[in-house]
Amino acid sequence: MEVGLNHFLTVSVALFSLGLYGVVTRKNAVMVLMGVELILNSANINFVAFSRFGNFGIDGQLYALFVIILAAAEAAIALAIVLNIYKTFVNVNIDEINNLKE
Amino acid sequence: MLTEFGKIFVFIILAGAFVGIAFFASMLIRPKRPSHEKNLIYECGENPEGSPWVKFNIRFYVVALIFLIFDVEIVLLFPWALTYKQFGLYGFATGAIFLIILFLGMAYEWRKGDLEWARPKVEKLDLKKLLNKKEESVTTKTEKV
Amino acid sequence: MKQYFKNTFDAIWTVLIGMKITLKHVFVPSVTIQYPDVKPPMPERARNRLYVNMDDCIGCDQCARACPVNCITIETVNATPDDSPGLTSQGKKKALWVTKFDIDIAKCCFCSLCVYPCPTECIEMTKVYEFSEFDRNDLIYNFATLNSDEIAEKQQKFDVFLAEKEAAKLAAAKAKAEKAKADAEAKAEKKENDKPESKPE
Amino acid sequence: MGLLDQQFSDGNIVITKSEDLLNWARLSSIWQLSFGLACCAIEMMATSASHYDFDRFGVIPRPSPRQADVILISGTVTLKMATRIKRLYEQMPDPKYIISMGSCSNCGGPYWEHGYHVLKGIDRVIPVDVYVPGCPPRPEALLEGLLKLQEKIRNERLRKTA
Amino acid sequence: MYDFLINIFGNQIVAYFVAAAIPLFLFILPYALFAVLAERKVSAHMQDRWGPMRVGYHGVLQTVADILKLIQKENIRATLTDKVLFNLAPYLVFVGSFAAFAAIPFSSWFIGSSIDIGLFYFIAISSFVVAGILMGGWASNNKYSLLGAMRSVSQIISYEIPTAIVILTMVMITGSLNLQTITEQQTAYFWNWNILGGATFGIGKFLLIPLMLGAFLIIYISTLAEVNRTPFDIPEAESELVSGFHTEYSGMKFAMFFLAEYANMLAVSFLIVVLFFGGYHSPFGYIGNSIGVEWLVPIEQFFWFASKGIFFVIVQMWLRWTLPRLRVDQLMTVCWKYLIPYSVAILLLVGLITLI
Amino acid sequence: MGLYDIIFYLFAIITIASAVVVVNSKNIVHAAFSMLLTFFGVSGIYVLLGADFLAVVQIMVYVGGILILLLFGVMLTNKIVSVDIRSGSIQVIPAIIALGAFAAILFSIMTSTNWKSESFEIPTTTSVELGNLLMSQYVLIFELLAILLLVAMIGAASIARRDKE
Amino acid sequence: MALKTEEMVLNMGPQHPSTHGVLRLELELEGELVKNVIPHIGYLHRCFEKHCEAMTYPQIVPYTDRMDYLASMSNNLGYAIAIERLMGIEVPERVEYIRVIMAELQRIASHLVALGTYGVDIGAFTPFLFLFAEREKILTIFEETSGARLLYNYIWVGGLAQDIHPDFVRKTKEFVEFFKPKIKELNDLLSYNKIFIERTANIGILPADVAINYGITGPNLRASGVKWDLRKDDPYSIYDRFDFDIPVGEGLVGTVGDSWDRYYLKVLEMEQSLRIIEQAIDQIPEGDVHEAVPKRIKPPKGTIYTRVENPKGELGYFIISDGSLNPFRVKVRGPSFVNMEVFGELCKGHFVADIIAILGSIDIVLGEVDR
Ligand code: SF4
Ligand code: SF4
Ligand code: SF4
Repeated sequence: MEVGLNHFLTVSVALFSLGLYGVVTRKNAVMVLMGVELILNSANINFVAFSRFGNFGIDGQLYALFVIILAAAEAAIALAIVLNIYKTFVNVNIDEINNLKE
Repeated sequence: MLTEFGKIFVFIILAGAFVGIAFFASMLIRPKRPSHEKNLIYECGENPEGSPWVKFNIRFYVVALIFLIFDVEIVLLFPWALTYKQFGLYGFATGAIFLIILFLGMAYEWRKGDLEWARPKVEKLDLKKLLNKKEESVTTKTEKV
Repeated sequence: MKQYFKNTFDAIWTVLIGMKITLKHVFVPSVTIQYPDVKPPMPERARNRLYVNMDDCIGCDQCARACPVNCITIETVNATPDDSPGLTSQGKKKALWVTKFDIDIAKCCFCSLCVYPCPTECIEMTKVYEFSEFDRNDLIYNFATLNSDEIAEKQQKFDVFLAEKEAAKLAAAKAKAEKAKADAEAKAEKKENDKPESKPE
Repeated sequence: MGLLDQQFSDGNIVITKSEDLLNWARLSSIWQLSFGLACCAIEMMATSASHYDFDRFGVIPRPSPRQADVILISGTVTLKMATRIKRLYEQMPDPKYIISMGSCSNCGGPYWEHGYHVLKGIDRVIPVDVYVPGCPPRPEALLEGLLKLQEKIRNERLRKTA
Repeated sequence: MYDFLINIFGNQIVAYFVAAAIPLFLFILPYALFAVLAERKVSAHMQDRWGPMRVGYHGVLQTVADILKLIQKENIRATLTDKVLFNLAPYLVFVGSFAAFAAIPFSSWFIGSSIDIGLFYFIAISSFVVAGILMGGWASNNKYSLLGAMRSVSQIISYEIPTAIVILTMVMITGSLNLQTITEQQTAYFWNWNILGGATFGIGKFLLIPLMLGAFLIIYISTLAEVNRTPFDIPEAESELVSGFHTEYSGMKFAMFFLAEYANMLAVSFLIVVLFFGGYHSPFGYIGNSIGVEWLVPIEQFFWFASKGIFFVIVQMWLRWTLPRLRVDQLMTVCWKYLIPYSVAILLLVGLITLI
Repeated sequence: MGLYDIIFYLFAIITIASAVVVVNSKNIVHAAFSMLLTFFGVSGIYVLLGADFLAVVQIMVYVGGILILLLFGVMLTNKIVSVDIRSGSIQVIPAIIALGAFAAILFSIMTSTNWKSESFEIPTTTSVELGNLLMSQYVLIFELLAILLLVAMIGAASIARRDKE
Repeated sequence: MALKTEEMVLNMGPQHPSTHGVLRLELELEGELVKNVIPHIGYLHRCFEKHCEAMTYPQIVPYTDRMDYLASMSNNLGYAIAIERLMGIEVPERVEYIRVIMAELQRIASHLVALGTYGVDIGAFTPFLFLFAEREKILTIFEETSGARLLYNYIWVGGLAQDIHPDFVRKTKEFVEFFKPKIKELNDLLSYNKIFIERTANIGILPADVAINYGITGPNLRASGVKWDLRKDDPYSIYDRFDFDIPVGEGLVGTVGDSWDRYYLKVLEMEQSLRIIEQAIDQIPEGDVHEAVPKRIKPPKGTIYTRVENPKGELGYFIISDGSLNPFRVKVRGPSFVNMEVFGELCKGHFVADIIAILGSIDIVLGEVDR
């Protein structure tokens, strides 16, 4: 089968599910972040694939670029928060951080 | 016909292969005489104390963080740098504003001292403190000729 | 702000000065001594490996006593009068056979303290510095000229000589004793006074 | 199992040639563990300095034992230090060599008699290849020791010696 | 060049592999051998010594012997290291530094890959080196290694910013990201080089010259830091961290780091040559053109390119043997407080000038 | 199967296999490093999709930036040598089931939809095109992104710094 | 700052490129910051003092060489003076002059090593080799006269081992002329280098009062601004005849008493030593150097403490004689050992890299610390 849109979408779906799986199951906050990155990547593959096969010009790529930039900003903020959580609780396992006050 | 990226990929594969072959050649020749001491971590001949895998200076983190933001900024500026000439002064202004906004951030960090490596003021050695710590007092009088 | 630009300038300027100096040194002829091909001349007082001129050594043990690290071992056997070791170059008469003269160069600290007291100037520090070895025991230098047979011979000779001497002494003593005995008969009371005299101090 | 771990019972020309080549490489590029102990270390430094220039022989100091080929024991080895030296030596990758420089590491030197805290010769702890006598050995003497070591490496054989 | 090789080998893929192998085996490796020797010779002569003398004539075979010896050395992997990552790190570092050469135009005849975003690619590929260093340092489970790797990484990423900003400036002038295009713009004689304001004449050219000089200094300093050379060799600072992130590596693995380091030095020098010094162009025109021997030109170009690149490598060595090294915090200060503001100022000025 | 297809499968496999390692690895540092491969694979896929600029951005931002940041984060927050690094998972079985179902649904939707798929020639110099777009249509977003980044930088740095006491 | 960063214990040494021998530093780190430094010494304990009890007086001289092996002559000198005072020996003029010249040359040689290795610590390798090449010149002079390159055993009780070599005066003069421009070159290459200044200025500041109370002596004390030099303040030998200055730290680029001052003071001291040599070399009287050497050294019962200004500080010998051929007790006040004491305090709050800068500027020799 000639590699076409569907193939790329399949990869994207797989990546998305794996990312979601990571987000849901991992205890460590940093690992959760990694899951999020995977999800964002899968979304980007979609953007680019549609831009390639969908005849809307390359706006799709630009969106992907924006997503990457947002991902970077998100990673920075999120990791800063994780660090703060760690500072407070000396732990980054999200299931154990249930005491939001303090 | 490979695309230009294909050629790069060939480079990458080749480099990997080269390293692999070199390791393999070395494996054929080199001796293997492990011993307990040899397999210890090197630490100037002493017993390693504790693991290095401990938490690290947050400075490294802040540097990486600021870098990430700038990195992203540069990524955005590349397309701009390629095309701003077509838009004349307007094009230049867009980029310049972008840069200046980001520089505000940097100025802020500068002011806040985030660009400094963590360096608390080194206390000047104070004789009194040192003396108190040491209980027995030492006479400070010296004969200067 | 002024400081800021001054720092920049200083940094670049001093770096350039440094670079100028190193560049200058590229053209300065190098000072390296191409060692194995060119051997540097040793100063005349160089203190390296010890050498003992056994012809001159009288076995007086002065050097061994002066040595701070005790790396000289000297054993001697007295020479018998008929079998003299000969003269030193300065014409001193030797009285001892040096049966063992070992210098453990591995221990030596090249202080040359052993050189000064030697009465015949036969122990000296030479200019030889290339004497690395694969085996530590090769660094123990044996200067004694006698081989083991000769040593045994000399020892035996001396023993014999000693024995003869002893015998002679004994004989002399006997003769003396006999004479004394004869005398003793005459002066029996004086006998007690002899004993403490013969005791060595 | 590497080539250098093997012992060939009879040498053919290939083995002879390759062992010559390998020996040549090893003897031409002796990297030294930068490490000094006492007074001899100063002479060792003088040897690497411009006047004698260790670099001519391909000797460069490496700070990490993992990348060193030769350990130059330059100075008095005390009992406290001996265990550390042993470990450093162990942590060097094979093939590795030792030069014992100076009286102290040869046998305790001036301290052999009364030095209650001095090891009487580094060869009691690790196997020494070349002993360089002197206190301290002149730089030339050290270089000569190095040449001796090179000679020793040149004569290393993969073949079993008959 | 690719056409030529395809003709010879008849198969594209084989031809490409051969094309990639040419710089690796015919240039990078011999260069690395030469550079290590040159480093020792340069340092020696600056210090009134001779450097390697006894292995071959004036020590020419010294590095060959070094490599042959490193092949024989045992590979030690301490029990506490992280096996997978420890073994993977040299690959990553070497691949990262070698792949950078793919985008570099060695001569008009030989370019690994003339991708349109060559400059950008050049910055990006060094991320692999960064990851490799961090990997190696972490996997070693050694304090010096980890500290060295951390320092190294934060240093490299910090100095990537001034580098990138200067590159951005050059992109603004040249209007292209393709290294070959940039080279071709600076064709013919040396007054067309970017360091002298580029090929277009006019008032802009003269206004640009001081700025270009500044930009060149900035990128030279920051690439120096990116390849961990003195005065920025803190990650390997012998006097503190033994030998930085490769403290635990022995034998061939160490050799790979070593090779990668020297390859990196060349890569950044090439980048500077392409950006500022006319790439492979000769400063005075070509003999081949004037005597009408067409095939001589690419060879001449390669000669010029290589010699310009190696010249900058030698300047790097020169600096190394002259300067003391900075401290970590000063390193960051230099980058964030000096280089970046200066480079941004240059960028803005250049933007204005190019609009004239 | 052409070369294009082979390379696509290669990258797809690299991406997905390493992503599996990322979410399953017990060792958090291993997970982080295998993300490097994931990013590399995704970047390869971008190249196959004709987005060369994006591919390089992917390497530069993800590998050179986010990954390093993540690793620093890991090294700062985890006692790596202790058991902590073996970061555990929770509710594995239900998650697998739910996500399996979810993926299946997505997949079926994807295959059943008749995408208007007409591949058109992507301009080779995407970066110039992107620049033009940024300058014209999306110029506001461009500036907004600057502000976003500013906020992110200040925010993150001040959050990370909040420990002076 | 930040996160309760775990403390990391980092070993530096005993095998480490920059601990100047076999010193082991145990650093308690917090990130890159040093919380505490625990120096472990004793890796080079060679039992000098115990040895002396088993040696005769002249036999001790070679062992004093091996304490501060960078300054053998000065060590010899201190010991010789101690025994001479104990026995009441007057040494001939010629001997005194030669001793002073030797001691000052030795001071230059020792400072050269200190400055050179300091450069290496900071990362500049080239000055080290330049300085070693210059030191080699001094060694040649020494070697010609005494026969040894490093451990001379030259200054004996009551005299010298040998008279000076006939070439000595000429060579020394040549060296003085040769060396003057080299100091300037060193300054340009290293001392005034911006990077070097940044690395060392304001690092490890040692205030004068602290220095005095810790018993710091030598260049380290003077760098803190205290004008204290035994050559002027408690003159021994014939130092009172020469005209020279005692440089003190001025905080030219930072604060008084920082590492740069300690470094630069050594440069200045070399200049002063050159001055002394220049004055002394022309005045060497004729005479016999063995004149006053006693045949048998057997000091009377008694104790003596003498101190001399070594390149590294005040070297004191406390000798108890019981009237026999061997001393009853020899106690040495090694300047390195005492200077080392303040090191831990100096390091607190600095970076790892600064530790090296401080250690190098204090300039210790392990042979003397451990003895
Ligand atoms: S030179 Fe010194 S150590 Fe050597 S044998 Fe003579 S006295 Fe003993
Ligand atoms: S002092 Fe001289 S003569 Fe006496 S034993 Fe020693 S070498 Fe021989
Ligand atoms: S052999 Fe001599 S010079 Fe070498 S360390 Fe021992 S005492 Fe010092």
